[in-house]
Amino acid sequence: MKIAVAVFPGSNCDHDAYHALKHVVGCDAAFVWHKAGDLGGADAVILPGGFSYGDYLRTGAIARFSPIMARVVEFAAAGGPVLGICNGFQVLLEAGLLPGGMRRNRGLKFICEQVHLRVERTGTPFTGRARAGQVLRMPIAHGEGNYYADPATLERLEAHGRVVFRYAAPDGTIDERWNVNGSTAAIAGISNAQGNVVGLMPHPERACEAALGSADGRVVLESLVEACAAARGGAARTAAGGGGAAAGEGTARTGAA
Amino acid sequence: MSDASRDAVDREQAAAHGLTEGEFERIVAILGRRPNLVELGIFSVMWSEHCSYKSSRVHLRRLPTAGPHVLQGPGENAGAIAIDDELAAVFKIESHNHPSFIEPYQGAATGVGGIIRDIFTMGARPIALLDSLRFGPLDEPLARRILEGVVAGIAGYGNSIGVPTVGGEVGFDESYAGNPLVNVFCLGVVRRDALIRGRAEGVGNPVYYVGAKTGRDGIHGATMASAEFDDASAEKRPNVQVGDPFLEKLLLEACLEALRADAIVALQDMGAAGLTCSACEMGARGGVGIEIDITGVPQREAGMTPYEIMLSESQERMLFVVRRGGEAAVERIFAKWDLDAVRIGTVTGDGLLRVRHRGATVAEIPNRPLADEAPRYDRPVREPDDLAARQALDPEALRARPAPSPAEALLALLASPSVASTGWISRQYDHMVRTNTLLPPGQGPGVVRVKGTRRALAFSVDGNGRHCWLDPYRGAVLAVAESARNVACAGARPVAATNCLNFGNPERPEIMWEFARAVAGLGDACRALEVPITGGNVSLYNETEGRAILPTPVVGVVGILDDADRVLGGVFRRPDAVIVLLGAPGGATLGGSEYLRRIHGWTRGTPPAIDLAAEKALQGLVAALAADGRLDSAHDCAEGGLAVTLAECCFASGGIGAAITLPAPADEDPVAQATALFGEAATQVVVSTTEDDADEVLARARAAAVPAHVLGRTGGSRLRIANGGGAALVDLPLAEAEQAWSTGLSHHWEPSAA
Amino acid sequence: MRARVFVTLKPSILDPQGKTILGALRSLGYGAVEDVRQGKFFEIDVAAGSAGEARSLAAEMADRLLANPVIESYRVEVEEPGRT
Amino acid sequence: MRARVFVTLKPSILDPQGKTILGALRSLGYGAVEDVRQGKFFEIDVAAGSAGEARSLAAEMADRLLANPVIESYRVEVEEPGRT
Ligand SMILES: Nc1ncnc2c1ncn2[C@@H]1O[C@H](COP(=O)(O)OP(=O)(O)O)[C@@H](O)[C@H]1O
Ligand SMILES: [Mg+2]
Repeated sequence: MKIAVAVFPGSNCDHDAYHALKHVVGCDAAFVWHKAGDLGGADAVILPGGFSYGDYLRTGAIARFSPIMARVVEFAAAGGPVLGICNGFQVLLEAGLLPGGMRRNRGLKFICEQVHLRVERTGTPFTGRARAGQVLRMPIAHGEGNYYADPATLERLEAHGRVVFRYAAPDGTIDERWNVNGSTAAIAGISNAQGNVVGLMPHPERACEAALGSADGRVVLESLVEACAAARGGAARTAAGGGGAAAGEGTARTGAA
Repeated sequence: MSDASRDAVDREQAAAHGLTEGEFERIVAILGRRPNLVELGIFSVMWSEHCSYKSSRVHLRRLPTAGPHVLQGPGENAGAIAIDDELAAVFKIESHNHPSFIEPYQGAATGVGGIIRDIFTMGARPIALLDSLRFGPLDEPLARRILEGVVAGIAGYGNSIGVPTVGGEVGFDESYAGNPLVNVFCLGVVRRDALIRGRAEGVGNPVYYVGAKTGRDGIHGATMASAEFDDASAEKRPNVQVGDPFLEKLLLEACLEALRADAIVALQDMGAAGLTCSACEMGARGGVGIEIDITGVPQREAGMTPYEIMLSESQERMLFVVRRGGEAAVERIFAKWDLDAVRIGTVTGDGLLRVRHRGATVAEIPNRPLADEAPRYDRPVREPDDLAARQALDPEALRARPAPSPAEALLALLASPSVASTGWISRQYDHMVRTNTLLPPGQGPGVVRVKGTRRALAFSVDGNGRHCWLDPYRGAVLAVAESARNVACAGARPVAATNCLNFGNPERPEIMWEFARAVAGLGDACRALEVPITGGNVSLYNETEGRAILPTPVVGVVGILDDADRVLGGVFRRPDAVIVLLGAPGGATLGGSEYLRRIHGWTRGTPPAIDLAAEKALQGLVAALAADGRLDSAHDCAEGGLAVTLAECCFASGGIGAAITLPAPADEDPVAQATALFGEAATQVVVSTTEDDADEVLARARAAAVPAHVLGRTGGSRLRIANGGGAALVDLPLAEAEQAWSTGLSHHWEPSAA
Repeated sequence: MRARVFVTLKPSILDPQGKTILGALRSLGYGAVEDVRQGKFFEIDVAAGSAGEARSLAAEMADRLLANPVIESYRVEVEEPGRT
Repeated sequence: MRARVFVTLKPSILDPQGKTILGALRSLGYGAVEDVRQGKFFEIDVAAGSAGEARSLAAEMADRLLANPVIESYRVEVEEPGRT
């Protein structure tokens, strides 16, 4: 089983994701260059954190036109698991694979610190091993993680259980004081309708070893490994998975080059 | 006769470039003719204080630079030490003080970009940054604006390029109001056999220009007015450079990839003095010539003259000497990263820096003399007349002043921006990217693990301008000791150091005296503590309106932990632990202390005396105890003395309080009490250890001849400090103390938080 | 020819930058300020045969890249040569 | 009344954002684009008795806060009520 880590110009958590997958979780990982023509037969794709194209213009706005993104869109449409972390989440929003957009953090400052997340949805390939309501400690490190969804989109997300993580107090309480960056409904991570594409601002890959302050992020990566193994087990299911409509927010944007 | 001999300049133009009569004559002697304007520009930047160290070299020579760990001492882009048989750590500190005053965000950002380039030009991957900052008092809006911009600039560049800022320090004094200090330390890791130096070799090897395009950035203002230029270039230009961290990230990856492909003989970044400096220094180090044709230099602006191209300080550019046959590899790798890589020249055997432009030779200068025969000045020194007055501290005068109670004084000190939590700053820095950071900022020195080994590196930057103003020799010694002690407190063995010397105008004998004394102290301390200097930076002329900053040498010591799992923080870890003071309990003084400054507004007295042999023994003991897993925490005693140290050990511990009894005998005298609580001493560390290990810790201290004194226990939710007689001098709820500390800095921006 | 694309957050979306600047202006004593919104603009020099062509090119670039329709709206202006 | 303050980097100052956007537009096939510079603008609703007053208030705010005079220059426009 192999998990691809995309590398865009300006990605800088690519090595961290690779390290966590390969040396902590113990699965096979491979970098995929943004100009590559395919995903190298990977079972899952991670779009890592960083500052793709310097985050000039808007976060993730330029990276989503990278050739590899056309492959990621196809892969997602076929039901393949795609995880966007931080800048990777922003790329997924810009690409229209996930709904909503990002604003500057409330307070306008970059924030790097440990936060607590409540797991709101367990059914995805990234939360299969988590308990509903479980509180995970993970760092954030971003200047533009203030998630925005308009009321109709928010309703859709909530109604279909597509909010995957919310910023919470250490005991799991949700209230504005713990909404670290001002996100709509304290949203830290969401999924697409099918659940195979997930984006989140916090960094599970930085929280895989106790020596770094938390090992709670392992649950995300280990869930992924388990999901990939299960998919391999029932290989026949893979093609059916996404029903070919994974980009279907109606917002998938024109012309991924 | 070459075309370069045409259009010779005169003495007046030389003077306008800041060259003295003597320097001009020396140039004429080196060339055997008068220089032309381009050559004059080249000499003026190479012989500037910034590039040639003409005022400081005679003193810097006295620094110890060799030691068992040192792989590369001063003279290259950065120093290097051995981590183990395979890996090296490359590190250096640099200042960007003046640009950060003019434009705080961009000044600080480009400073970060510059020091990161110094590290990867040695072939190393940068893995950590520290910043050492000084500003004016924060009640001034200008100081707040500068601090905010500087911090945002460091964050903007460091976060984006993906190098974590894992620690640093910040201090405040009126003298920095018009001249902030922005010193940034960077450390990288490289395989020892892949260390590369900026030494051009191999006649016929091609020379490449890589990275950003050249614009008219940073070309010296004084020379801009020269009639030689067209109107467009003579227009008054802001002397500000804008950094592009995205481009530098690409440059970093492309350089490391090209180095792995073994296509590069030498490389150097274009920092101060740009293309001129990099070409000349690489040629001089290798004893060869370099011929470049600058017609092909990628340019951002139209109509740039050779003078401007040679002197531009545009950021994010490098010069490579490529191994013949490696051209295709370099070009392919740079194309992959969407970067310019243009062949602009060749290594020659004639020892000349020859610059051609549109078919003409516009400069022709022997490399060696240009780089190495810069003038050196042994500038006059004079002890300041008021030194005795600075050092006078009359206890009677102090006793006569109204003073707050010990608890009030402690709260005031904890809320002092120089002592208070720097969380408001470090939260803006990505301190975790690369997943190596073992200590969060604020809990001790920076500590990063070295992936693929069991080891970790610890490093700290420290300096105290107040101490140095009162006694520059002792102040510098204390800075080295403190930095090494911080590293030891994380459980590391200090092995080497770098330094950044921030001073005023060296042409003033009093300033030069401060400089000379500080460098002497630095040298002696580094020798005694066995942390040789592998490089550094000198920043002079830090003055506004004739008033110099406090002399501020900043020292960065690097240490090695053999077992990364044994890293130690400065915060208590459990209740009922035994708190022990290691190091001589006497020796604390209010001279130069934060207490005097904060409570009485005084910078007076003599800073604490220090015995370097005792310091070395203490550091060795702490590192050894940590390595054996005998300690829970270790915290160095510095600004604010024992009381502040104890409070800091409790903060961020999740609410573990402490109760201690001061080692000093009971004394009703308020000055004696203040000295016992807030007096500062060198060579002291507060450790905590379990009941089970306490005896072993005390026995090991005895064996190492390090005084050890059991102060008390952790636990409860209060901070209680009693005098020798058992009476409480301070008894505060920990939460109240922590509130004062955690908002002392941030409330200047977030009043609601106060 | 020079086209300018002005991009703003949609009016219904809270603009954290504008709000912070509003606060800063008020605390500088500008009590008369009622609201501030921050936007960005792009000056695009483009080889185009006509102002109309420049405009439609700029609009296309805005649709595809310069603005994010989920949260932003934009407006295009063309500066006709000789008319400035 | 609404004032707009347009802030741009001074001409000779490097604009990394504009440069990167230029590259992105080119690789999207917009070969006709020659240069891009990015700026920002502020829409300020201000209670002012006249357009002139609004303009001078906006200019003052630009000087003091909205623009960084070291590297940026700015331009003020006032939209007169009833004229838009
Ligand atoms: N205070 C110092 N102590 C030791 N070495 C120094 C000091 N200051 C400068 N150096 C050394 O002088 C050389 C030139 O430094 P510098 O001019 O700062 O380099 P750069 O070109 O990166 O600006 C470097 O090798 C540096 O380590
Ligand atoms: Mg250098």
